[in-house]
This record gives sequence, C-alpha cells and structure tokens, in this order.
Amino acid sequence: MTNSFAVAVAVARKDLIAEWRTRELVPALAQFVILALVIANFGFQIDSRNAPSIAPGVLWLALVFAGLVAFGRAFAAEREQASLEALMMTPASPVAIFAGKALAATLLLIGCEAVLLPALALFFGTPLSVQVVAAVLLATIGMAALGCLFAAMVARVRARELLLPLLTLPLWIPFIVAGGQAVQVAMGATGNYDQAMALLVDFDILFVVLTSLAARFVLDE
Amino acid sequence: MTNSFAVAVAVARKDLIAEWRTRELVPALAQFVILALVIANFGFQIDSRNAPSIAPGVLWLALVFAGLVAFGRAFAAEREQASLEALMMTPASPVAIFAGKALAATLLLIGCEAVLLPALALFFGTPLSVQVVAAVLLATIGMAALGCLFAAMVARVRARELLLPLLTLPLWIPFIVAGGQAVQVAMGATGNYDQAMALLVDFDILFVVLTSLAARFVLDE
Amino acid sequence: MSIIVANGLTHWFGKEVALESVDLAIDAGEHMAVLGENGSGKTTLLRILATAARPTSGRLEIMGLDALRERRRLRQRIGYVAHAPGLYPALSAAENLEFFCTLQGVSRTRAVEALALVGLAPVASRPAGLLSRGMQQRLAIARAILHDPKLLVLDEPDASLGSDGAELLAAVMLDRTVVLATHDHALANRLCQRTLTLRHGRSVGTATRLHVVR
Amino acid sequence: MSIIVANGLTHWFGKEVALESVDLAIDAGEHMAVLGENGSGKTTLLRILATAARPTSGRLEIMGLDALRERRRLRQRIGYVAHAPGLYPALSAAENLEFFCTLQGVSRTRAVEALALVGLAPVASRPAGLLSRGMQQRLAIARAILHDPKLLVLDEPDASLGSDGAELLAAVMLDRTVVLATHDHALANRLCQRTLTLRHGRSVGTATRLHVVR
Amino acid sequence: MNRYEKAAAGGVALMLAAAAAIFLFAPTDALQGPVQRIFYLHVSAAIAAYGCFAVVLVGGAIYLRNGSLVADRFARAGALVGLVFTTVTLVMGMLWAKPIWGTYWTWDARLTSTLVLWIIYAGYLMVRRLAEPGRQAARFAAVVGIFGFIDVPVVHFSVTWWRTVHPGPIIVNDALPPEMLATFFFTMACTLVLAAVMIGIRYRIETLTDGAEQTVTELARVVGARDAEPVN
Ligand code: HEM
Ligand SMILES: Nc1ncnc2c1ncn2[C@@H]1O[C@H](COP(=O)(O)OP(=O)(O)OP(=O)(O)O)[C@@H](O)[C@H]1O
Ligand SMILES: Nc1ncnc2c1ncn2[C@@H]1O[C@H](COP(=O)(O)OP(=O)(O)OP(=O)(O)O)[C@@H](O)[C@H]1O
Ligand SMILES: [Mg+2]
Ligand SMILES: [Mg+2]
Repeated sequence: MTNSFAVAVAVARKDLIAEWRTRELVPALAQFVILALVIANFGFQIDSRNAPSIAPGVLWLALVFAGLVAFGRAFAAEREQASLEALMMTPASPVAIFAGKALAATLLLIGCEAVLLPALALFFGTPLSVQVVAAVLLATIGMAALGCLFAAMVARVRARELLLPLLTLPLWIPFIVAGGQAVQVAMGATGNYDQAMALLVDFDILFVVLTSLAARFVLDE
Repeated sequence: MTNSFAVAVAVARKDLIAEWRTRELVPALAQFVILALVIANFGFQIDSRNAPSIAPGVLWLALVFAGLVAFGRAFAAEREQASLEALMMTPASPVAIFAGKALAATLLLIGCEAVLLPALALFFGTPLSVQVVAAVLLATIGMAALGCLFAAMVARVRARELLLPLLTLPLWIPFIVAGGQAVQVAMGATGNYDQAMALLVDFDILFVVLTSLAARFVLDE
Repeated sequence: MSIIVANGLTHWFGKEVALESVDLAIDAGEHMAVLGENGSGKTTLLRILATAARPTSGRLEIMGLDALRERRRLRQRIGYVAHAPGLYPALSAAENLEFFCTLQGVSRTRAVEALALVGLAPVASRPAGLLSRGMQQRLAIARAILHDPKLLVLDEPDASLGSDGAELLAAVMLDRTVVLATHDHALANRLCQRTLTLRHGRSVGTATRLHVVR
Repeated sequence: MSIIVANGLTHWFGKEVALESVDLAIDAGEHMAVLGENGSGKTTLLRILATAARPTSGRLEIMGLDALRERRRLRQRIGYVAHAPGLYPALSAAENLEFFCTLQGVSRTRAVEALALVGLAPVASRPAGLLSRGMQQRLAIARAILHDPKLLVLDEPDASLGSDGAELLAAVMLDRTVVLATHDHALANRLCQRTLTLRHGRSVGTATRLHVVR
Repeated sequence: MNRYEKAAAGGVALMLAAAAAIFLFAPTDALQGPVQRIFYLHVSAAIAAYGCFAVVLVGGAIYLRNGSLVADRFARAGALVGLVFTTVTLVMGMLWAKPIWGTYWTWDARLTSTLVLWIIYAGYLMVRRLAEPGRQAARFAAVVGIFGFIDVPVVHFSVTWWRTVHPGPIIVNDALPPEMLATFFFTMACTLVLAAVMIGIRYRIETLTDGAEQTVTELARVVGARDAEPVN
C-alpha cells in the first residue's frame, strides 16, 4: 500500500498546480462572486437601513453557488479526461485521493472567500470582523466535505451539473442556518453567537467523519 | 446551401429529444430551483411582512442561475462530445445552428419557470398573476439570446463554467432591473408596469438582433 | 486536374511548429496516404485540408476555391473523419445520421444506405454512446459520406476497425479523392496510389505505389 | 502456474449481453491476444480482467486472489491501458508520470525511465493536453508500467502508435503476463503466443501461435 | 530617447501640469473642502475610459468586417488602458465618497454601472487570454467589446435616468465657477492625451508581441532549413 498522506498531498498539489497553470477557477470565481453581489443589489433594492439584514443572505447564496462550482469542477475535470478511472486503478487509498481533492477544492474556495468577505464589507458596509470570518471558515469545512463527496459521486453520473446541487444543498442547510445566524449576530442582530458556532463545530465533526467513512464507497465503484 | 429553417428545427429537435431521453436538465433544474427557494428562506428570515419585497429578488437570482446552467449545458455537451466540430463541418449556416440550440435551451428554461413561479407563490405567498408571467417570459427571450451567444463562445474556451457567468451576467442586468421592477409592481409595489415592460421589449429586440448578427463570428471559428 | 493545391502550408502552435511549408498537389480521384511518426504533423495537415483549421501561413486551394475563405461552400463537398467520433450519445446510430442528413441538406434515405455500408444496420437503434469504440468509428465514417463528398479526409480511420476495416475503407474511398493518415504501411499501400511522409512537420518525400513496397 | 483463472465471465449491459460465459486460464509470462470484430466484447473482457469493471456473473481469480474482492491489492500488480488515455492536460508529460509514481508508491526515477522507454523524453515538459494522439497513447503506456506490474492489460494499445509501435510494445511486454486486445492479426501473431477470439461476447476458440499464422 | 519614450515623457509632463493647475490654480470648494479636487481627475479619467472603450468598439467592428490586425491591436490596447482609467475613476470616486457620503460604496446607479463597466472589460481581457490566441481570441473579444459598449451610455446617463446620490451633470449645466471649469478642461485635455499616448505605447507592445512570434517563425525556418535532410 502507498503512503496515504503522501497521496493526499500529491493529489492536492497536482490540482493546485493545474489551477495555477491555467488560472481557470479562482480569478473567475472571484469576479463571479462580485457579480453576484451586484445582481443581489438589483434584486433587493438595498439601502443602508436594510443592508445588515440582507447582507448575510447574499453572503450565503454567493458562497453556496461558488462552492457548487468549485467542488463540481474538482471532479468533473477528472471525469472529462477519463483520468478518474486511471486514479482509481492505482492502489492508492480512495479516501486519501478524496482527501487530496477536497483539500485543493477547499483552498480554492477559501481563496474566493478572501474576495467575497471584503467585497461584502465594501459594498454593503457590513463589518468585517474576526467573528464573521471564523463563522464562514467553520461552515466551509463541513460544506467542503459534503460537497466533495457528492461531487465525486455525480462525476460518474450523467447530468452532474444538476444532480450536484440537488444532493448537496439539502445537507448544506444546517451550515447555512447556523452559519447564517452566527454571521447575522456578528453583524449586529440579536442572538447567541457562541451557540451557533458550537453547532457549526458539531456539524463539521459529524460530516467530516461521515464523509471520510463514505468516501470509499463513492469512489471505489 | 441547406435550408436554414429546417436546420434550426432539426437542431432544436435533436436537443429536445436528447433531453427527453436522458431527462438530465429539466427535472433537476426544477428541483434545484425549489431548493434555491428553501435556501433563500433560511438565509433571509422571511416573514409575511417582508416576503413581497424579497420574493422578486429570489425569483431573479434563481432564474439567473438556472439560466446559466441551461445555456451553458447546451453548448458544453456539444463540446464534450467533440460534436460541435462535426456540426461546423457541415455546410449548414452557423446562425441557423445557433438559433436551433438557443430555441431548445429557451424552451427548457421556460419549463423551469413553469416550476419556479408556482413554487414562489407557494413559498412566499406572492400572487401568481398574468403580469408576473408575462414579465418573466419577456425577460427570458433577451436573456436566452445573450446567454446562448456567450455559451457558444465559452464552449470553445478553457474555463467555460466560469467565463460564462462573467460575460453574461453584466449584460443580463437590464433584464433583471426592468423585469424585477415589473414583477415588483405586479406583486403590489408602486411603479410603472407598462414602462418596465416596454423597456423589456426594447432590450429583447436590441439583443436578439445583435446576437443574430454576432452568432456567425462566434460559431464559425 | 488538381483537386488540392497547397503551397507552403505552415502551422504553429505557440512556439512549436507542427507543420512547415508543405506543398501538395492531389489530382481528382487520387488516393494519398499521409505517413509519419507520432507527432509528425499528420493531424495538423489533415485538419487544414478539411477546412477544420486554418494554417498560420500558406495558400490552399481546393476544387478551385480558396479554402481559407470559401469554407462553407467547400464543406458541402468534403467529408472528414477526425480522431474523436463526435456523435450524440443519447441519439441512436440512425438518428445521428438522420440529423446530419438534414444539416447536409440530403435525403434521409442516405442515412439508411450509409448505415448498411459500414455494417451498423443491426445496431441502428442503439444509442451511439453505448456502441463500442470501433462501432463509433464506423458511425463517424458513415457520417462523413452522407453527402457523397468529392473529397474525403480520413484521420487514422483504421485505428479501431475490425479485420474487415480495409474492405470497408476501400468501398468508402471508391471514386473519391482521398487523403488518409495512417500508421499502417500495408494498408496505405493497398488503398493508396501515393504516399506523403512527414517528419517533424516537414514533407520528407512522396512516393508512388511501386516505391512504397517495403 | 496460472496467473488468471476465469470461469463463466458474463457481462450484461441492460438487456444486451456483451460477454457470455468466457473461461480463461493464462499462465505466468504468457502473452495472450484477444481478437474479434467490433463490438464482440474485447473491451468488456479486458476491463473485467483489469478490475476496472465487475462481471455480472462469473468467477475471476488473479494471482491467487479473488479479483472481485481484493481489487486494491491487485491493482498494485496490474497495469491497464484503456481506450482513453486519461491524462491531466495541464500537467506536463513528466509531471503526469511523477504524479502517478506517488500514487503507486514508487520512486520518481521510474517516471524518467518510463518516459525514455516510450520515446517521449524530448517532449517531457510539454503539457499532456498538447501532445498528439499517438504521444498521449505512449504516455498512457508509460503510466501503466510505472509500478512494474506483473500483469499488463492493453486495450488496442497499437491503435495510434507509429511504425515503431510493435517494438515499443514488445519491450513493454517483456517478462510480463499480458492480455492484449487488437485488430492487427500480424501484430498479435508477432507479440503473443496465444490468441482468444470473441464473437458476440462468446469465446469462439483459442489458438497457439502456429495455428494463427494465416 | 525614441519616439515612445518622448511621448511618455510628454504625457507625464502634461499630467504634472494638470496637477499644478488642480492644486495651485483651482479654488478650494466652499462646501466640500480640498477633497473636491479629486473631481478633476475623477471625471477626466471616466471620459478617457469612454474614449478607450470606443476604440475597442470601433477596432472590434473593423476587425470583424475585414480581419484587420491593426484594428485588433488597437482594440486590445484600448481595453487595457480603458480598464486602467475605469479603475482610476472608481478608486478616486470611492476616496471621495468616504468623506462626503460617509461610506466608500453605496448601490447607486452611477456607481453600480461603473463597476459593471469594469467587470465587462475585465471579462474582455480574460476572453483574450483564455481563448485560442490569434483569430479566435480576436473575434470573441470583438464580440464582447461590441456588446460591452452598451454599458458606456448607461453609465453616462445613469444620473438622468435614475434618481441617484451621485451628482448629476454639472459641467454641461455651467454650474461651475470659471476657474474650476478651466482647470477641469485642462485636466481633461491632459488626461485624453495621456490615454492616447498609453494606447500608442500599448499598440507598439502588441505589435512587437505579434512580431516576436513572426520572428521566431522566421528564425526557426532558417535554423530548421540547415539541418533538414535532403528530400529524396
Ligand atoms: C465609487 C464611487 C464613484 C464612481 C464609480 C463614480 C463614477 C463617475 C463617473 C463614471 C463619472 C463620469 C460621468 C460622465 O461624464 O459620463 C463621474 C462624474 C462625476 N462624479 Fe463620480 N463617481 C463616484 C463617486 C463620486 C463622488 C463621491 C462624488 C462627489 C460627491 C462624485 C462627483 C462626480 C461629479 C461632480 C461628476 C461630474 C458630473 C458631470 O458633470 O457629468 N463622484 N463619476
Ligand atoms: N455501457 C454500455 N451499455 C450498453 N452496451 C454497451 C456498453 N458498452 C458496450 N456495450 C455493448 O457491448 C458490446 C461489446 O462492447 P465492447 O466495447 O466490449 O466491444 P469491443 O470488442 O471492445 O469492440 P471494439 O473493437 O469496437 O473496441 C457492444 O455491442 C457494445 O455496443
Ligand atoms: N493544440 C496544440 N498545441 C500545441 N501543440 C500541439 C497542439 N496540437 C498538436 N500539437 C503538437 O504538434 C505536433 C504535431 O501534432 P499532430 O497531432 O499533427 O501529429 P500527428 O502526426 O497527427 O501524430 P499522431 O500520429 O500521434 O496522431 C505534435 O508535436 C504535437 O505535440
Ligand atoms: Mg494524429
Ligand atoms: Mg474495444
């Protein structure tokens, strides 16, 4: 058997190198996120009064769509090149391969968040505090685990662009609810920030564990 | 030269048959749209008071993302199978081919709207009137023309999933603004419905004409 | 009369030259095989001859028309089989061909004939995506002759055909001008009167049948 | 000693049978060619032997292990070249191989050796997506031997190789047990001691070299 | 100093002169104080950006008509320079907005449409980079440039079409004191010259890049010809 840790790192490294060479994902995702803000603005007629109540919703919508694209892309690319089968034909552990891909996708998504959060602060005048960043990052972990799991699953299925949101979104709801609450509180609404964060941590642990157990069945088929 | 009308019909027919056989797009898109409504529900903490002001925004966000997927898919599928080149190697007019693909994608998107609008009425309690439907359909025409043009373009370019929103969304804004206003008025806000609709018609004409002129340059390359 | 006249065809991919000043003159009805090692520029040349790509520089005249300008007119008379079959996986074999009949502006009965010719009649109603590799290749060949083109451009059409592949190709090439890329020298010798050998994108010699025999 | 023992391998795609009760026994070091018309089930059989697919029914033992259960263990000792090369287009040829070295758990020097063996050393730093069809095929072959597998499963590896393809394959197959699907009877005859011919998914006879000669 | 260095030096000198006029000649605004001096460059940069995007539009249209490489290079140059000036307008505007409106950004029609303008031409440059270099990139970009120009009138008329917090037309309405007006026109002239110089230099760079590929072609032909084997 090969060293699982080395495999995960190699897979993540390969994905990040490919992204760096082609610079496909991050710049466009970042601009896309800003555009989502612009569209949201037109849809909602935001003024300074209601911005703090709408900003969290927009944040989560943008994050959800950026995440769907980032995770979907991670496995779709392997599928298009038929390289997923080649990966699976090695003795490397499917869980390690999965972890590597999830790691790369998560780092890319965090790259987008590094654009999204300041943009949100700039355009909606909401505070960009440590609490907001912490809540978003915590939610990202669990969302990434789930998103990659289903992305791996749908990559081998027809109509993956469509099945992915369908499978992923329902299970992301806990993160959107808890994360949304945490961000709203951090932006000035009343509520219990610590409780929401604790919930996020619980869900993170639950889904990361479940995902690493399930990864084997999804990939090795 | 071949009969352009027959070509457009054949292309549209082929896409619709393939969709009917595989049932990839419409059911999943419809479920996706409903899920987006659910997510919006959690993100925005909607109550009966602010529903009418938030519903139009959610409608347009969902429509925009569904449209991006539908149009992107229309040409991405041809690209993946390398059949776009085979299409272009026939003497059929590129504009006719483009028109056929745009027609099929538009019909599919309208299929989604047939789910989205009732779902919106159900979830948000907003009225489902003829005026709302008319505004959405008018906006769909222009959005489809633009969306398909850029989808055809990015299908031949690296990073198509990302370039598509980037190019399309800025030019969809007029439809989102005018359509959004029309829908808001139709849902009870004050404003001029007829003026917004007239604007939509103007933009439809402008973009359909421009697109049919530009299609040649985008496809014949 | 020459059907293809090419002068100084050159193609660059970025800083790599894939084809360098290739000259050609192919007569009506002639069958020419393009030989050469992997990466010698065969596909690049064939794509240009089929009007699927444009050369970086050089002149190309096909059937008396400027191939860089009159692409649509020429495509009515050219059939091209590329590396990838380019079929619609959800449509059946017959539907794929019928669709391309419409685009070519020919009668749908051509689809039935072409299917029978390439031996796919038994699987006519099977979705193209479920056909084996060789069957897909046959379907791509059938598509290339739907409109009865004067000029056929075949890029390794034999690559995945079964043992009756040579006869099939001979039937398809009959009465047409053909440019055929292949690695199979025996096949080239059997089907073609002339060969053109490429090396690093340059023509290193053409030969007529007698000289090719090993 | 038999490396592969298969009993009654059967594979259904929906209502179509692609492989029907095929029995096999291949000895260590033996080279077996799988022949047959397009759609006769060669790819289906090879995918099963490479553990890339599971048969609908039947038993398969490879190197003494149950191939349906111990897939990961077996994959350390099997190299598989499929129809599609399955490379990362943005990574260079060398990077592709180095990446798979890590996944196979072998030293990266293997990548350099394999590249040289398939003749891709001059284009080692070119992105795989820009290689020609035959070069990509060579890269896929190089990848299949990185971990020095005991068993090689090659699905039409000759399909797009240049005229030195036969020697390359001979070098790769040396000292290994090999199952090779091809349409080229001459090649099968040259490289393999045995052949298995499939027709409509059924084995219609195996032969040793002497009988195959036309 | 060659032609381009001279032009660049001239452009910089003109901008310094404009700075002098802005800070020494123009009066301080009674209401807003010194921040109002942003106005001169803010508006001039916006108008220069419109000009650049017009170059993109016309260059693209000509390219689509007759495939003129010159037109395409001008379009390329115009997009990049226009994006720079749009950035200047945005940044200047945001710096101005903070003291006057108390926030860097608000969703005002003028501001939003300017941001969209920036995004459109950033997309233009991405298409150029991601499409296959040469004909395809040029054609695709030309189409984007033609569609994208629609936003320019939207930006300009946004203040009249919608109710905005951003000031409406004041120059055409003669609402400025003569010194301010003079300073503005001088700055605008200098900025337009600078934009023209930048496009010229960028055009030269594009020509050289195109030419470099050509030279490599020539060079390789010469070198290749030497070691090519005799044709039998
Ligand atoms: C990020 C923020 C801003 C952006 C993106 C922006 C954008 C623009 C643009 C594009 C123009 C050119 C309009 C044309 O001539 O077509 C313009 C003009 C102008 N801007 Fe701004 N602006 C911003 C902030 C401000 C602020 C804070 C002020 C002052 C309160 C201001 C005052 C003006 C004035 C006075 C003009 C000239 C109007 C005329 O006579 O046409 N801008 N701005
Ligand atoms: N996924 C699938 N679904 C349904 N039928 C399939 C599928 N894959 C292959 N088939 C069918 O199974 C049969 C055997 O296919 P297979 O690919 O094994 O043939 P093959 O011998 O490799 O042919 P070729 O020489 O063309 O590569 C064919 O009739 C094919 O149409
Ligand atoms: N899109 C591309 N970008 C860069 N280089 C390319 C591209 N396509 C092909 N090449 C290079 O051009 C050269 C010629 O390629 P081509 O595909 O024409 O070869 P070929 O003779 O068809 O080879 P094969 O026998 O392997 O099919 C090769 O070195 C290849 O790497
Ligand atoms: Mg080739
Ligand atoms: Mg096969």
